[in-house]
Amino acid sequence: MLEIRGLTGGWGPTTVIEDLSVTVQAGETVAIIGRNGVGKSTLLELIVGRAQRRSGAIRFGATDFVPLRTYQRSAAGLGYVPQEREVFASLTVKENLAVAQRPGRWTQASALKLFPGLANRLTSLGRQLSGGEQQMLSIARALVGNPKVLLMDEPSEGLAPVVVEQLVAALKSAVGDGALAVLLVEQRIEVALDLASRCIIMDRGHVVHEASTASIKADSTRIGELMGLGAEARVN
Amino acid sequence: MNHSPLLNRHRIHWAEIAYWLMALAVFFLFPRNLSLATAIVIMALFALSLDLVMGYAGVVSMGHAVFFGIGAYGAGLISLAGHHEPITGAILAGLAAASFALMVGPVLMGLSGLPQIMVTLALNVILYEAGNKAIAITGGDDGLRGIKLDPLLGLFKWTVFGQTSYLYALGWLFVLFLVVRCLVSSPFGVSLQGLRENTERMRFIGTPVRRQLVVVYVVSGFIAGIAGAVSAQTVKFVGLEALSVEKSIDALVMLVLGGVGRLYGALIGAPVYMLVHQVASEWNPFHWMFVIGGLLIVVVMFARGGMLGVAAMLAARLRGGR
Amino acid sequence: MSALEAIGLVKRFGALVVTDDVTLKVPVGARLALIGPNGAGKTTLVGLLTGLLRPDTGTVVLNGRDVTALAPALRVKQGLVRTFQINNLFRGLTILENVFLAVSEHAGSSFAMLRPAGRCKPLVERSEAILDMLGLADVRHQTITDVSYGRQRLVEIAIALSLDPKVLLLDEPAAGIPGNEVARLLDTIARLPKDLAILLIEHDMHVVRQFAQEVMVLVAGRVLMTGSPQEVMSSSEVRTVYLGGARTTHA
Amino acid sequence: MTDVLSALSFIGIYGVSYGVVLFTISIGLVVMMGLMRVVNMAHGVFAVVGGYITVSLMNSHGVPFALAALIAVLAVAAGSVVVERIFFVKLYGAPELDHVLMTIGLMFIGMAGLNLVFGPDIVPAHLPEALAANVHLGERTLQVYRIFIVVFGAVLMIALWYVFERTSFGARLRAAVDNRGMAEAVGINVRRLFSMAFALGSGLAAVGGAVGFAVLPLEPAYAFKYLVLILIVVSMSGIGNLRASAWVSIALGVIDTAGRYFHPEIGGFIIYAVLIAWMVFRGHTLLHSPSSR
Repeated sequence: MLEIRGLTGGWGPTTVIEDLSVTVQAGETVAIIGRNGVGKSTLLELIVGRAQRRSGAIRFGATDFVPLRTYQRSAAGLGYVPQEREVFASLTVKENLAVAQRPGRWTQASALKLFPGLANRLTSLGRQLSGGEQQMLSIARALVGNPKVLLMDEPSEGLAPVVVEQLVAALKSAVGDGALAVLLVEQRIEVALDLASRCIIMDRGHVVHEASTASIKADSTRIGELMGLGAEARVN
Repeated sequence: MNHSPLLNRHRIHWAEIAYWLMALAVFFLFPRNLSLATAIVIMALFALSLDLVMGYAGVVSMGHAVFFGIGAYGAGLISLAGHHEPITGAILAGLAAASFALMVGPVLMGLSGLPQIMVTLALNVILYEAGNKAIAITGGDDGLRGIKLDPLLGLFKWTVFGQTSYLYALGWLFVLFLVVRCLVSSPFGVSLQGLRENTERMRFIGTPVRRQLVVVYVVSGFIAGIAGAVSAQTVKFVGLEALSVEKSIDALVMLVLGGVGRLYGALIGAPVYMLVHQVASEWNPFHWMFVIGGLLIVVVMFARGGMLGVAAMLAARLRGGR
Repeated sequence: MSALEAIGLVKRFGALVVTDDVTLKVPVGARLALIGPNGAGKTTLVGLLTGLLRPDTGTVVLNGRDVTALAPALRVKQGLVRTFQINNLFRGLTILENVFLAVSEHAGSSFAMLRPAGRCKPLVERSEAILDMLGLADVRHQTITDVSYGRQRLVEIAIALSLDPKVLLLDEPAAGIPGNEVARLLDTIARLPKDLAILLIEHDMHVVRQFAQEVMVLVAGRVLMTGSPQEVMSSSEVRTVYLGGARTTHA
Repeated sequence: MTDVLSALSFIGIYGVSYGVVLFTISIGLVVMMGLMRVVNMAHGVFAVVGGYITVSLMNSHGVPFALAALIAVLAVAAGSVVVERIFFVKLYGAPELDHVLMTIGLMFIGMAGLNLVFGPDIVPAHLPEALAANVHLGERTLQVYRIFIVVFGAVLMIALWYVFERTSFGARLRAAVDNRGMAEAVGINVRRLFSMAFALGSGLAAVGGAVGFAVLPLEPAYAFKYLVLILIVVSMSGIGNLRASAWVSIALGVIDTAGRYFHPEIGGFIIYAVLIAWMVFRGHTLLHSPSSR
């Protein structure tokens, strides 16, 4: 569904991602983990088209993404929940969803069912929401675009544990029927392992390890090493 | 490129000598056109003052005619008050313009970008309106007439064909050009370029940013004031156009046309602009606006460095063998 | 005597305690690294040390002088100099000119108007000496945009060195540099004068391991531990913090 | 007493109608600067061309005022898209000085072109009979036209409010002003939105020129003459702030009219003094202020 090969790029003159390759199959959830500053968010921004690609291929199904502009990538079926949420501050919750809406199974109503708290605040402006509410809105906004692949940058950040559980359940059901592939950046390893079937560990702009969730759970020592700590890591 | 241009500015290029020899040659080659030549020299001086703040310090002044106008009215009033010695008269008028720059500079230099563009423009409009209303001082639409001057240095009378005027103006241009050249080659000048490139970072290395900008703004105001004064002294008349926004824009266009931040941009842009103006205006003054408008658009779209920029690019290409 | 010392720094933003009783010592010639997960309060601590922020309580002592009340620019004059996370250079100027600007400002020559810059021998020579030290001499006449990003980071350090620091604060110097250039950068940092105290803020453990004699771990605004790189990396507490789970605060 | 009242209502009606025209012309630039960060010194050209087309359709072809204005507005909006595609695309993201220079160039060309086609003189304002009629207000007489403008302004503001706040075009526009990158990421074609906003903005300017030709008289130098006024409105309103620009325009209209009425000698300065004071104290917020409604 999403295929990245030999990707190099970053912000302006910087090189944050170097010669990186990743694929995400339809209906699959892949988690990218790694410590701060290894380029996880930049990788997502390169796929969205807001960071600058230097070389490498990004393919989306049969479509070559490289020549497409950001809005065209979105129209082709790419959803994005950025790290900073980036809700439209001077638009109401309803308008935030309306500008992103595209026909499909996710409607404003079904997306809001995931976040009942948000449904009560339809006429509030984006800037009036709390951090957690903004996060929910950002996720709902991505869903109503009815993407085929959803990129999420630390969606659990700032959400209460109960909401995280709900979100994880909802995402599982969306992915379960093969309708949505997810590429997830997550610092909370337990959330990542819960959602994803496959994990990719990044360091300094490279993929240093790639394995099924099960084998990662079994081999926590190696993960600690890969994340630059050089000893056993405790994973759940 | 095998050198750091900012640290080599003091080196004199052969083309510079050629330029000044040509300016002198005009005196002999076009004895009938010296009044136009004088006007060109004055505008070159004015555009040079703008280059100092805009090209080097990155300050966009849309109302530089304020200083030109103060200098012009200043010199006119000084003469009408009975002081007829031209050089001290011009210096006093220049100081008047510089004092005004010192007054408004601390505020204007605290702004940047669009607010700076608009406030300098608004200041120009206000001063023009004030000049228009203050008939007792400026003579309103009639302007200042009856400006008298002693012979230059007590030796040279002000001739009908403007020989003295031309050499007087050229002398000012040369002297002030040397001052500006010295200024921009100095550590102070390098520091100004740093401000143009990255004001924020200059703060981090400890530069008193605003003080530095005010200093250069005052110097620029002084030079623009001298240009205005010399204009008043050589034409023997000061009209409201000396204070007009059009005058500011004229200087801006000349500078952009010649090349911003290149010292000679002003000195080359002014003659080209004025000569084209002369030809086009005889045809129809409104058509002249087609020409300036077109030139501005061409420069922004295709030739950002102005004529000197294009010349430098061509030279680099020739040297590069392509 | 410590080159830089912070005693009991506390900083609150509203109800949130971002810096919670942090005490640190940077001795002369130290090579100290500061690490911590996102939201640990590294940026705030740097702000408190450099003077961008004022602590609610606590003191900052630079070379034996209390500088808690001094503005950033004055701390720079006293020898506390930082580099920036995101490149912030004079992009249209050559590398020599970039460094010259800082050298000239530091020498108090930025209002000198009469003498051509190129003839100010001491300033030019000092600029070139700094570029030599950082291995930038061969590219000194190239503009910033013409050299690699790794070398741009070195120019950043060169500018900091021009200000004659006693304490140098390097904020993620290796961020955004392609892998093959990191080694050269670390080499160069290793060769900086021995009497210069360096505080490195970094995410990358590989960089920390190569650079630091001592590592300080900041978590949720507090110092979790201080020790040799080996001690820190084998600590189970640190691992827990780095591999998620125990995120007591969020960014 | 009645003198004071009639003077006040005179200033009120004249000031507000002046403000309405100013608002109609400036609002387009407010939107363009908010969305595209384009400084357009030539904005007044759209207004004056709208006015010229309206007047010449009325005078020489006998087209009714409303229809003439409509044709003029559509023509200007269509033409402006061509101008945007050729010239303004080069400016997006370029330094402000480039914007200023290029658009001053465009303004000069516009002025020269109008002179070529319509001659250098001020166009006498011949209002349609219904608008030219007078009503009596105490001892003064007032043209119906002035009242028409005030009513028109109210209708226009409601219409604009509807477009910006209630339509999907408006929501997308505000989203793009808020965060251009994220707007693209949710699938909004911001570049096309730019062109549409440009056409809307210049069309509105043309409305101002067409409806306000008896408030701001048409002449080739129009764009230059009213440039500073337009820029004042834009800079004091903040980015993309519709409501603020309405209040600023009307306040300027009333202040200017009152100033000229009570102190004809210095009346013209008051506006500039206000601008300078504003810039000095608030100038740093310009172009950085978050959009609000």
